[in-house]
Amino acid sequence: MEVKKRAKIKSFPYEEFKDNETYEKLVQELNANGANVIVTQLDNLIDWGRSNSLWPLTFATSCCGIEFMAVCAARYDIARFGFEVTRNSPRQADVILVSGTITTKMAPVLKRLYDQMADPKYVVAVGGCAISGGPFTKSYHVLKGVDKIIPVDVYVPGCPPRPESFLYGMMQLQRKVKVEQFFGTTNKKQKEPKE
Amino acid sequence: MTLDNIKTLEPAQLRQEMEGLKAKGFDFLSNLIGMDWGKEGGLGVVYCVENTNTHEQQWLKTATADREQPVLPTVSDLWDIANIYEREAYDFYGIIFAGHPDMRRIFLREDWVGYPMRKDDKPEENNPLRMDNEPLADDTTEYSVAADGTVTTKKNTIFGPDDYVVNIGPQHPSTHGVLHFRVALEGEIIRKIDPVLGYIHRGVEKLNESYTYPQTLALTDRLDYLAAMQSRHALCMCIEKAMGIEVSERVQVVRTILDELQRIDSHILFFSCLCQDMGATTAFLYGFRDREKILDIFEETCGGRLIINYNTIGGLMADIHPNFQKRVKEFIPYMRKNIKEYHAIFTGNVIFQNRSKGIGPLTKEQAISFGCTGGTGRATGWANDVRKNHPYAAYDKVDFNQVLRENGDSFDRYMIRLDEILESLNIIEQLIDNIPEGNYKEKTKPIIKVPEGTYYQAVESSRGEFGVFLESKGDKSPYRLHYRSTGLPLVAAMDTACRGFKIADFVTIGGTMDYIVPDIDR
Amino acid sequence: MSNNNYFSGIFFGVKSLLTGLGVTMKEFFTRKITEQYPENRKELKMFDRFRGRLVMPHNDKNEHKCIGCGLCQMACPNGSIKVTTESVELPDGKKKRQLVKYEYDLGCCMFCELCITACPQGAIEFCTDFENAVFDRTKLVQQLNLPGSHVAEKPVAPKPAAPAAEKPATEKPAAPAAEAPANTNPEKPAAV
Amino acid sequence: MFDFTKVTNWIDALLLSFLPGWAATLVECVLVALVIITLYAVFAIILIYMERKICAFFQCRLGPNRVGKWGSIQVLADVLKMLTKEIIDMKNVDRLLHKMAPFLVIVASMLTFACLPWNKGAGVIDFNIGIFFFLAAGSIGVVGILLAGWSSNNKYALIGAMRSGAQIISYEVSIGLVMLTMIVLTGTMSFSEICQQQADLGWNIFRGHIPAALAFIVYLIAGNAECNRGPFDMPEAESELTAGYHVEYSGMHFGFYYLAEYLNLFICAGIASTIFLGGWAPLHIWGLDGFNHVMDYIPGAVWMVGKTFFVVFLLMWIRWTFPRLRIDQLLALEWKYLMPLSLVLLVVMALCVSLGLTF
Repeated sequence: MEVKKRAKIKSFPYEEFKDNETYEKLVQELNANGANVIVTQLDNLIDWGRSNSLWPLTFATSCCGIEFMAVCAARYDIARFGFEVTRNSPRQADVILVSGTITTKMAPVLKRLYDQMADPKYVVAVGGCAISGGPFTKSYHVLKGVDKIIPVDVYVPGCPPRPESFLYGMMQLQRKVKVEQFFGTTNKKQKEPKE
Repeated sequence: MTLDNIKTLEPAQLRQEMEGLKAKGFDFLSNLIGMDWGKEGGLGVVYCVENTNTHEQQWLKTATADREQPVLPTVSDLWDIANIYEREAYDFYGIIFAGHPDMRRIFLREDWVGYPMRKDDKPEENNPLRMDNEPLADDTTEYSVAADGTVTTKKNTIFGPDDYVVNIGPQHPSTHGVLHFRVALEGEIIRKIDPVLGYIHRGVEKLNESYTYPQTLALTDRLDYLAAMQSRHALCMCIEKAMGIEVSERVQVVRTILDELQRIDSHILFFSCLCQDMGATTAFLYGFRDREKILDIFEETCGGRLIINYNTIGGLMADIHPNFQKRVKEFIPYMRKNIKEYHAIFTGNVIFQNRSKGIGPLTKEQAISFGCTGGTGRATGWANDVRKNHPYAAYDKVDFNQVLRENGDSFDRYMIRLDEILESLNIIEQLIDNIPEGNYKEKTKPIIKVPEGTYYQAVESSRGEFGVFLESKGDKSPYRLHYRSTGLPLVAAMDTACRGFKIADFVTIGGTMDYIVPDIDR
Repeated sequence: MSNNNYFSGIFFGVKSLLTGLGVTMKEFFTRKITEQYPENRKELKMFDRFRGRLVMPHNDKNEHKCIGCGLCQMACPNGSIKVTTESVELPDGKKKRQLVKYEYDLGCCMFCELCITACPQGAIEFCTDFENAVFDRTKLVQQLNLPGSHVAEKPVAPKPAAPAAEKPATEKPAAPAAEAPANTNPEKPAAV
Repeated sequence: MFDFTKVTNWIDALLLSFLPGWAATLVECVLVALVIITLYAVFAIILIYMERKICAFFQCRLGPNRVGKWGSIQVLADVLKMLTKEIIDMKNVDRLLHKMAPFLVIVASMLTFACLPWNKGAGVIDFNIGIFFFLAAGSIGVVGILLAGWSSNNKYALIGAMRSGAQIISYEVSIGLVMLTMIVLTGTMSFSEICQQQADLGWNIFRGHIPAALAFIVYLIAGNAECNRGPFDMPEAESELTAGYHVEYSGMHFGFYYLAEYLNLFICAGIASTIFLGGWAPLHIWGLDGFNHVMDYIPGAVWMVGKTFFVVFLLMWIRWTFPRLRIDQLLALEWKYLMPLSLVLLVVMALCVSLGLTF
């Protein structure tokens, strides 16, 4: 598998990324069937477009949302990646950054937002709360990880993760998008949440 | 402050006593705290009323032994804010307030089973994750007690069949988080607002009851994350006073400086978000640009940008960083210069002026009755600054003005915040060169146990009076730890402020009220 | 509205708009403050006190200082730390507790520093690494003690960075206590 | 000045040499349509890139710079993504209208785009009532927006659409009046003649001096409002209505709205430069023959595009500086300030022209 060739991220050597083991496994799963050259090239083109145009949904529940705003602001400027077009309508967004605690009251709302998004859609769990309930794991009203209700593509730990961590997480997501197949497999992802 | 003079009342006496206090000028209901004193003590409520002229506080409590159907008289007709507070007590403890017009749950889902803050309730067992859409009733129940003690109910309507109800939130860019307003519109004009809270209710108060004291500190930063310093300061102070720990002068001064930096941070964010809400995206980025300077100061000294985690029981986690003073001194002139830019690009702008002047006004009486402390209250002329009224830390050693304005409209609420940035810079300037020598942390025992008693400590957080109410039974965990939310009164006042204005004004009013949702829901 | 107000309103309105335009035009030509993260990775340095991730420093003999007392686990508010120990018999017949596995859940950690304050040995600290995003939730549960490592017989070197609560805190503006944990141990435990 | 009719005549003659008349016309139509659509797409991409860069620079940041050199192919990535994104089929919407609405918007925008005179002899839709046609075609767009809001079965979309209807129809009044003012000056409604006149006599903004300059400002404000762009972006008003009338659109249907927004901006600027700034006419200064001669060497299309982008920059500058108006203030601005002003301008211009006070 030409993992390295397909998932190059500008100014970031492949070897220095974390969790390459899971990544390579993922690539192998995705490319198990193989595809012909033309289709691969087209796939690459589409993946290139998608990975460089991940428009986030304006969605924030707590502290991490403020850091997300900081990422969008001048100092860290997520626009450099082309992700600054935050959409307020889930229909037009590509990625939902679940930044903040998801309570049990919010859970159906989040699920609905996710369902409203158009494919291809991605989920990034930002911060301890979204990953596992974080500081509020022991609470009676907090969902212990959003992966219980929606499939998560990338986990960005931190409480809240600093802006660079955000960007790093987004680059990880880019890597994931870059190895997907548009042709050959089903266009719609049939991902199911864990459990 | 140790509360050794709480007046205990029988439920039957409560109304009379409260009416008397209200007539005596105790017009600010600062706290209404639901309590569960177990089998013997019963379910009850602790009230704190404050006289806004003399700043005298009066604490009262009442309880009922009936756990099946606990009924207490309402005070929601005396203080507007009691409406929301009593709903909170109903939600958490199941205490029914007779005469309250709107006895619905406020934080939890309407189909929630049980009352989670009761000591004998098992919320997680009774409430598996429900993924169906939340039911939202259009009518509500009012309970009343007849002379013979029977409880009768009556239906009240919130939204009728003819109301054009638009849901603003829970996922909406201008609610600053997951806040849900059901807004009845007539064209573009707002007729009624019904806030639905609890989308970020994390049960912090319940969690606290199982945490040790140092652990409880970790959650305060996450309540109002733009007042992390101040909230944590309040809790630390409360525990220190309860245990009789004297912190050094140095700690007092450093805490004061950091509190003020946090206030500036919060107010800049307020400015930025207001600009964003009103469509001036560029000004939003200018605000964030300047805020980064403060975050750098925080991060260098405390190790965190937003969740700062610096105050601790008995002092500070670590001493200030050697660069701290230098950075702060660089920041003061920088910020003074940039405030002028804010005024040039946004304050003076004719579009902003037209959209904010006279929009969503609150009168002083309304602000007091709703308990809208902080900038929102001071914009109406209500001098409610805790730093002045009940000085703490190093605030009695510095010279600063309490910024007040008269109109109470959106523009005044906005200007108050920008002026407070300058005032905070003044405070910092006075202190930064005079940080006294001393320990940065007093030695504490490895296991912290607060002596039995009831304690309260308020601080002026970024957006109003933040209070910590602590009841201890002498254990290593608090028996009850309640936080006075700064944002809840502001949300409660939204309906009053918004009625008759346009849907675009809702954004302005919400923005200038400056609430932070995790602090409301706790 | 009188005519006077109408026209002066226009005048002041236009003036305020022009002021705003002036500000943005000035910023248009000001140097941009953006820090370009992946490009500046080499120069990018976090503040020393920044809490990125919990690590257990090991010396070059693959020794750490954890005695497996479990105080950190007790101090942790939300169970992010799990210390597994076993009892081994020493040659002199005494029983001694020994660390087997120190599991740390980065995805749950709230960076409150209570574990570090609780640790009597100064065996754990926060490193400033912030690039932690992964694809798999289980990758966030890390084992902090390196494979084959064991507890150092004697303290490696009297560490200046004993946790703040340990020593009577004294005033040292020039060299604050928490500044030192620095780079004594840059190694990063491999994710399990 | 290079006359583009030479090229078109040559193509015409070439086609006629081996095709019957009707077939030649058909081929020409297809060719022109292709050129227009390509230009449309290219300009949309340039404009979106430009907006993102300029907005970043106003906000002391860098903007896209990782996709291609200086982020230059960022928008291509967006387009690719948008093309391959799912278009959600929804229950409870008015299917036909919901699907039709984005096409109406894009068609209106393309029709008006075709009105722009690119060079001498290079106007696609050019006849004696060109301005009238432009106004008529432009107002199809508002139907698309209204239908989008109505058919989406969404309260936000409905409010957005209603706002948009009120806004666009109001500002159409000002635009019409301002154009009338300039027609009084030029005496013609044909875009090519307007440009030719300006090439011969000087730009309209100089010829018509004070009334023309004021009319230019009124046009910019009203045109900006017509495009639903900040500070007049009420129909989308992100902070109030999340995304306004297109809240329920995804994929390329949303893409159409997105493209049309930018192209409408370009068209608005293009018409401003045609009517006020001389279109493809080069800058001439009286008495400086050498300078004028040099200016004549620059092709007309460059002048046209250059002027248009200058106006686009002005509009972007405004957008990224000001907060959004409220709907009633927006209407007050039109009916209390702009409309009376444009009526006065019309009268003043008529007086100037009849008294010979224009240059």
